[in-house]
Amino acid sequence: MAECHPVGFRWVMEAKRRGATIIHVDPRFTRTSAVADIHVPIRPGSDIAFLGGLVNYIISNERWFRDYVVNYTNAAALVSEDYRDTEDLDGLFSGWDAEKGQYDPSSWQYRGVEVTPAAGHREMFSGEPRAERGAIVSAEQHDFTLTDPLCVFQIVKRHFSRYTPEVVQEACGVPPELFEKVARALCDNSGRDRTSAFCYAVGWTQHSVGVQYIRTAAIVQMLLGNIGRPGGGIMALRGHSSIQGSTDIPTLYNMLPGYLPMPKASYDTDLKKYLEYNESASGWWSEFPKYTVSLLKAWYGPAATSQNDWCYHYLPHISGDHSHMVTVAAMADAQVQGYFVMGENPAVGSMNCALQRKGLHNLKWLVVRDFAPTETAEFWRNAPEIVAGDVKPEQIGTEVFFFPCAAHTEKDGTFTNTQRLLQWHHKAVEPPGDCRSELHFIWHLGRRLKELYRSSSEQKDFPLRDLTWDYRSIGEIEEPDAEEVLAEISGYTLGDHKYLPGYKELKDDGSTVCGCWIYCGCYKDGVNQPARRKPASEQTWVAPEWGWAWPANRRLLYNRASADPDGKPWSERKKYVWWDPGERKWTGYDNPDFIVDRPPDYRPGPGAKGIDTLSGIDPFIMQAEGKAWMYDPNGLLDGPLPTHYEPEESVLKNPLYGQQCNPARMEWIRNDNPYHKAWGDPDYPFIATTYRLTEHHTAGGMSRWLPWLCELQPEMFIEVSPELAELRGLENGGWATVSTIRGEIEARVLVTGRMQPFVQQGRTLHTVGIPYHWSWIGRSTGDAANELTAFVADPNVSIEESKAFSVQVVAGRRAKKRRAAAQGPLVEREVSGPERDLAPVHEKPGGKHGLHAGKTEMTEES
Amino acid sequence: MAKNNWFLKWPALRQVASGDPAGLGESAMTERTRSLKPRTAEADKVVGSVCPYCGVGCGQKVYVKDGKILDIEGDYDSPISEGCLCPKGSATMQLVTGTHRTMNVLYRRPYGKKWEKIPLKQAMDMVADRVKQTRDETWEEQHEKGHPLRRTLGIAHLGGATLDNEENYLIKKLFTALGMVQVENQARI
Amino acid sequence: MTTPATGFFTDTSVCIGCKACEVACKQWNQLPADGDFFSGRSYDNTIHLEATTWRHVAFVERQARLSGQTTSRPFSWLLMSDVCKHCQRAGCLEACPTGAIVRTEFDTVYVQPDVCNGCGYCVVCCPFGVINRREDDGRAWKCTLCYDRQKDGVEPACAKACPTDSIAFGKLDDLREMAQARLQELHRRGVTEAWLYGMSERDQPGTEGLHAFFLLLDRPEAYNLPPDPIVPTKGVAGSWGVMALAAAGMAAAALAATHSRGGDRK
Amino acid sequence: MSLAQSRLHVGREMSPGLALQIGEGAAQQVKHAEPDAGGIVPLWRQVPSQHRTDHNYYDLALLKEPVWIWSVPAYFYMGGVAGGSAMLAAALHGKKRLRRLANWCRFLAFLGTTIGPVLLTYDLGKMSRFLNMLRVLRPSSPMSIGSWSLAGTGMMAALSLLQGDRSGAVTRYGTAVGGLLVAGYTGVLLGNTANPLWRERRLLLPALFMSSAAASTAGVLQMMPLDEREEKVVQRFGMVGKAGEAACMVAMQRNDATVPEVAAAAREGKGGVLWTAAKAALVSGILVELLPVRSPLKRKVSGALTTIGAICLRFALLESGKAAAREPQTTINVQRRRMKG
Repeated sequence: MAECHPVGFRWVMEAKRRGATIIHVDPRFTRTSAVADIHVPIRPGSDIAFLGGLVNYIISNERWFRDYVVNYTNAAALVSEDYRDTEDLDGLFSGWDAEKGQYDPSSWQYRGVEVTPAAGHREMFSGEPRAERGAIVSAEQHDFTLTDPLCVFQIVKRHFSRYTPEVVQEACGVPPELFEKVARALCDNSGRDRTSAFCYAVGWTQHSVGVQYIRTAAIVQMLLGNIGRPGGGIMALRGHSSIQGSTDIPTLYNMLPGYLPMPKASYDTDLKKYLEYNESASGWWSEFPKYTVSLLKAWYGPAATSQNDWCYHYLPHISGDHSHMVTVAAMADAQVQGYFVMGENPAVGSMNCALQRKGLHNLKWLVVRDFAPTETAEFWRNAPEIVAGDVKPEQIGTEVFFFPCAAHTEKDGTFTNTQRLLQWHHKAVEPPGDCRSELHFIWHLGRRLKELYRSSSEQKDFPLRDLTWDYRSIGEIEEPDAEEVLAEISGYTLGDHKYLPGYKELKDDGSTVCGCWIYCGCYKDGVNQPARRKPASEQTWVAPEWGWAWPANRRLLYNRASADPDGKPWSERKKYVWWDPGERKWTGYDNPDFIVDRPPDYRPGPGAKGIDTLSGIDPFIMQAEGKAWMYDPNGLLDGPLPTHYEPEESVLKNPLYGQQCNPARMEWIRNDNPYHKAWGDPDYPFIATTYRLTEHHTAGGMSRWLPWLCELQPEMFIEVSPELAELRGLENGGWATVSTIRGEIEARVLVTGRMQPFVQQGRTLHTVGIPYHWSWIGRSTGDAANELTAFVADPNVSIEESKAFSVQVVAGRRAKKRRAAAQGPLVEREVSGPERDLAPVHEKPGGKHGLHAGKTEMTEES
Repeated sequence: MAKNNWFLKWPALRQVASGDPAGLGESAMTERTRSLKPRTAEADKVVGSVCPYCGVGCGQKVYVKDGKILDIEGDYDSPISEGCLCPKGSATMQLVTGTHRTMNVLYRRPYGKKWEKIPLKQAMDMVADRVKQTRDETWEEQHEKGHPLRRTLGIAHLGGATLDNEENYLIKKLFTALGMVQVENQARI
Repeated sequence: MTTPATGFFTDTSVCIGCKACEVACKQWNQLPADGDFFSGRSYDNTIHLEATTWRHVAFVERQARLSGQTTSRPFSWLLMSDVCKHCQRAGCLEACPTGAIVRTEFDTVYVQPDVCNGCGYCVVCCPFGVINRREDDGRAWKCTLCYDRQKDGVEPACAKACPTDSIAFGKLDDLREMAQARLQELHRRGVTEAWLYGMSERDQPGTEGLHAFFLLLDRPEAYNLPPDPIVPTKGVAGSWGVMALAAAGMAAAALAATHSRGGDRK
Repeated sequence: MSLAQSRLHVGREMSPGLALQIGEGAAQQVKHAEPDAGGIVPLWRQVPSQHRTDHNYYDLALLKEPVWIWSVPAYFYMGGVAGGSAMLAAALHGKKRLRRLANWCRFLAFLGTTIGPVLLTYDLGKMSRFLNMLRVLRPSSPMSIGSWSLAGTGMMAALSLLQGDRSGAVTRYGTAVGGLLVAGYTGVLLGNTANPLWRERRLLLPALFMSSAAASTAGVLQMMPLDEREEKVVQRFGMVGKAGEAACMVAMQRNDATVPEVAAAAREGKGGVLWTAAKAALVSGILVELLPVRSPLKRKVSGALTTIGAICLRFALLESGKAAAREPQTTINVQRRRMKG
């Protein structure tokens, strides 16, 4: 955190000054470790075992927060009698469908009732529309003593019972004393009077079982009562200025703004079905239709009427996974003609650079927008395969447009930061030359396309024809007015054009317009709320008048949980939001994340619908039953509980199960994306992990050019322990070549005690640390770490696995003629070895472009 | 001090005049030193901004003079950063004013060996043409099973995490209207 | 000049080595990057304070634990942002023959770039190896303690940027109080190796105390700081004395040599 | 972009069209980046955390090396000659038979105080600002005192050259006192630094410079055509100087023995070679001088050796000073030992 979010770490150090214990769990000893109280080195790719160990410790030592767990989580819910755990099936949950290559989750359900998940794959179970799904709260079966062997609590307890300190040592390489010290510190600092927080970044997410990493932390925090309370939570430290915003207003294939799902071809064939599949009968998602209709009104304006289902049929439909790597694989197979890349550099930042470039080779046209031509824009010019002479520029038919972009100081707009806070940045100067904002580019592109299609009478062109696209044009360069766009995102009423104060005002009758329901109210009263800059010193520590946080300017989500079931703060010290019995409403330092006048003792009757199904002790209002899900009956493709699986390419056999890897992971079995052996590959015996440095930014487009940053970290390097250096004859400051079967790179070597070997299962395991900022363009250059990585991904969110894979490292520089596996494996060899999967999983059916995924059913309709 | 007597322009005489035998302090100062000011005092406008690097969202202040950037530094008022910036944030001025920035549209024709500069408007027209052509060529109205698709898989998009919400919104809005579904960004990269 | 003395207190126990201070300094002062050199010294690729680098972060990797820190094996990483010390008795200032280096109203030491003629004497007179002459520029440069900003009551750029407040700027008296309190707190928490470097004349008689002082966790030389620096002018009296004697000797020799026994008067 | 502009551009890389660059260091001109601090810092090949006994910071210099170029030791020599000559000229004042020698001395004093500032100016980073040397008078700075002395002595020397034996007492004694200052202040100047080699020798350096000034003066005069009387004067003056110089050098080496790091810095590298050369030239100069023959050749050889020795000595001091600054352990050990008391 000190490495990549130094200013965020300011508050960690402030906490430390006030006596907090800082625990840093990381394979490397980083700048965070340097000032932490405890540093726990952990083998890359084994965090679920570590966190699972914490779960086991908390439960077996009776350190969990009973009042919180019983009332605010689903611990008491009873689960289907058909449920079988990974403990019973050697690493698989019940319901594996060998033919489809995916889980059938019907055996994971709550007993007697099916609920819609607040996020994730809501379509998972949608064989038939079930409109009443989740409606009958009274049908839920509970055991509030938490003793029923099939209640969630007991299932969780059993599931993690084998995650003992000894197993943690065997899986993670963490000594039991150190583990117990962490566990004790965490438990001692949780409860009514105290809270602990988890912070993570892509070190947790970029795994083939990434989502479940976070889930495990969530279980720990639920058990300790650390969610929805000040000083608690699980903080995702996001790496880009608006990466949160680009998820909320998603430039993501599977979502529409505000986490509304993209219509799926085989299910969401019309608006009625779309709503049926996606709205929940209970909890906040019961408001789903209002958000959908307001969005369609925002986009298609007067053309959207109740008669034509608000132009729902204008929306394109997805028929599977269209995520980045899936698209690039299709691109490499010449299935994509055109590609827009804006402010991103996949030829450096994405997996398997050679395959990324192969994709670019096979495009008809490419548009790149950035400060200066990136490796993605110049792949045809001086990429490794061009320099090596394997490919000549005149063989590449891709037409490339490079557009210079405007900087954030040259345009108005909002970024959404990692805590969901929208902040407006004002234009300070005019963009120089032909530099323009993306807003300008996309608006003018849209205007041109509208013009091109103006006379078309084809159905397919109607969405474009009817698209609302009239924004005020400012100045000589005809910049669209960003504030007007923000106002549309925030929403207004159609009749009297009143800016909406919040999402509760949205209607499903076409009378409200809102581009993103969770952002509704950010232009409340016609005031640009994100532009508010009341000095922190002039307001409370919650600082509600600085910027604007979604939803409803709420700074802490699910904050009803900061009060006990009776609505009183858990303790004076951790007071945040509480029930005021006199006023009969929720109040506190923040905007209460609850129905403001719903008393703690409210219980829904049998006839309750929608939001009325939430009782006074249901703080997690987005969940169908208002409880935090310790166990996920629904929505995750790889199981209701987190389970330790090894990375695709590991150095160890899974110490817990016969199933080595996440059975549902996404794999691309392609000649240009070969994998190493599941474990113990003698040619690739070391663990590799990639990461960022403080001095650079992601793929380097915003840092590799800047002299002030380049001088601080001028060259690509790798980090190895003195032990590995000795083993491989590496010299500090010298050169090393790191290779996988997909590519090889050279780098300077830093030999450092900050890296250390792990002794596990009787073997000494070495890690190679690889920063990924560099490539061949810029003031500071070097080989790109992602030449090494492979296409392999978590099934739930299609995020790649770059934080743990296997490599070889040798002393010296690489051959002049640089090789990459875009055409096939770097080394021809027999690949046989241990299986990653148990027999039934092994039969996973293949799909398009080499994708083998445990979600074939959803991802590729055949 | 600094009596404006011309002969006191020589610091050695000032030393004598002000009885400062050591000559370490004010008598050795020049006019420039005496009238030194932070350059931000010369700014003709200061605008609030946000750091463009990571997701923490530190407040920045951009000082402008004569349409040029004078300084970019942290904003004390921000409850997030209280004036702090990390090294990347501190280098923002170099990022936005750097000579590395390209000011022209560059075009590489198919099988070409070099970049060519082309006018912005022409480039925009060309891109619009390409989009239309590809879209029309690769349009999928229906799945073979009869489900509606109404889309093109012929065009893809990547990028968004460094862009403004308003930009992402228009990207999603336009591209969805065009029937593009392969719209992605760094959020999963 | 009634302005209270100001300075820096750099608390290395909270430094995260992010180098924000280095960049903020270069940004504010618009100093050039002075070259891309992978040094092999942990994350320290700036190496030292220079005419072009007025803040420098040192990275000390040690095979020893820090008290109060739990690690799996004996190891710690000490990070420290170094800067011109603005000594109470400043070698550079006292040596500067042109009056380019002056003591400001904030009791800091400032090099006037419009005066300095690059004689290079300050370079050899700094007991910390801070100030240096930039050959292609010709003048000597060092940290100004953001004299320009201070003139308007603005905090220096490095202290402002520092995310963890490892660099504190303020009135010297306040800083000393703050440092004492911090030291006691750390000692209370068992970080017994913490100590204050150069805070007062008592700590560092050779310089009579630094206006940019430090809380360190190891011996000063581990951070490339001198253990007992002395301003050169302490002890110069002896040199002058010897010179006077030698001068007398030379005069005597000259007189003796020219004295002719035969008498040479006209 | 002009050269000057591009120098302001190096390492900042900000477009003048987009950024206003008026910060304090913006005027710092940079021709080229010095990635490895001008080549003196090698890539570090050891494991950073593997501790060496000396426990310093990656063997990096703790002090800055002197930035002075050849013209500074050359000036030290010229100043010495000027100072010695000025003193001798004053002593010779009014001695008729030695008038030629006195004029030689006056001329040398004038020459030294004229060339000296030129040499010093040549070393300045900003030559055009040489007059700033007289901006203030800083008693704390030997260089400031030296600059004023040099300027004053230069004027006196010029006057006395013009006036010859007619010059008044003020000029005469002024030249003498100024000459002594010019001859000796450089020793104080070196001693008054943070450089451990110079600082440890700070009580010997002024004596060394003073005596060497006498020797140097004599060395130059010896190389001129002299009559017997003049030769005697020069020889006596020179012998005292050379004896003093030799004594100081021996004392320095003995002093160094108590500070091994300083001794090492003095012994090794260019400085060590020059120091040895200086010793050899000095001793052989004395030996030649002591030869029981009298010939112009012997005198000239002795004078030349003395001159070479004096020049080598000054270069040796600069080079060894650089070596001492480069080695952090020198500074650290000297200070640690002092702290132990």
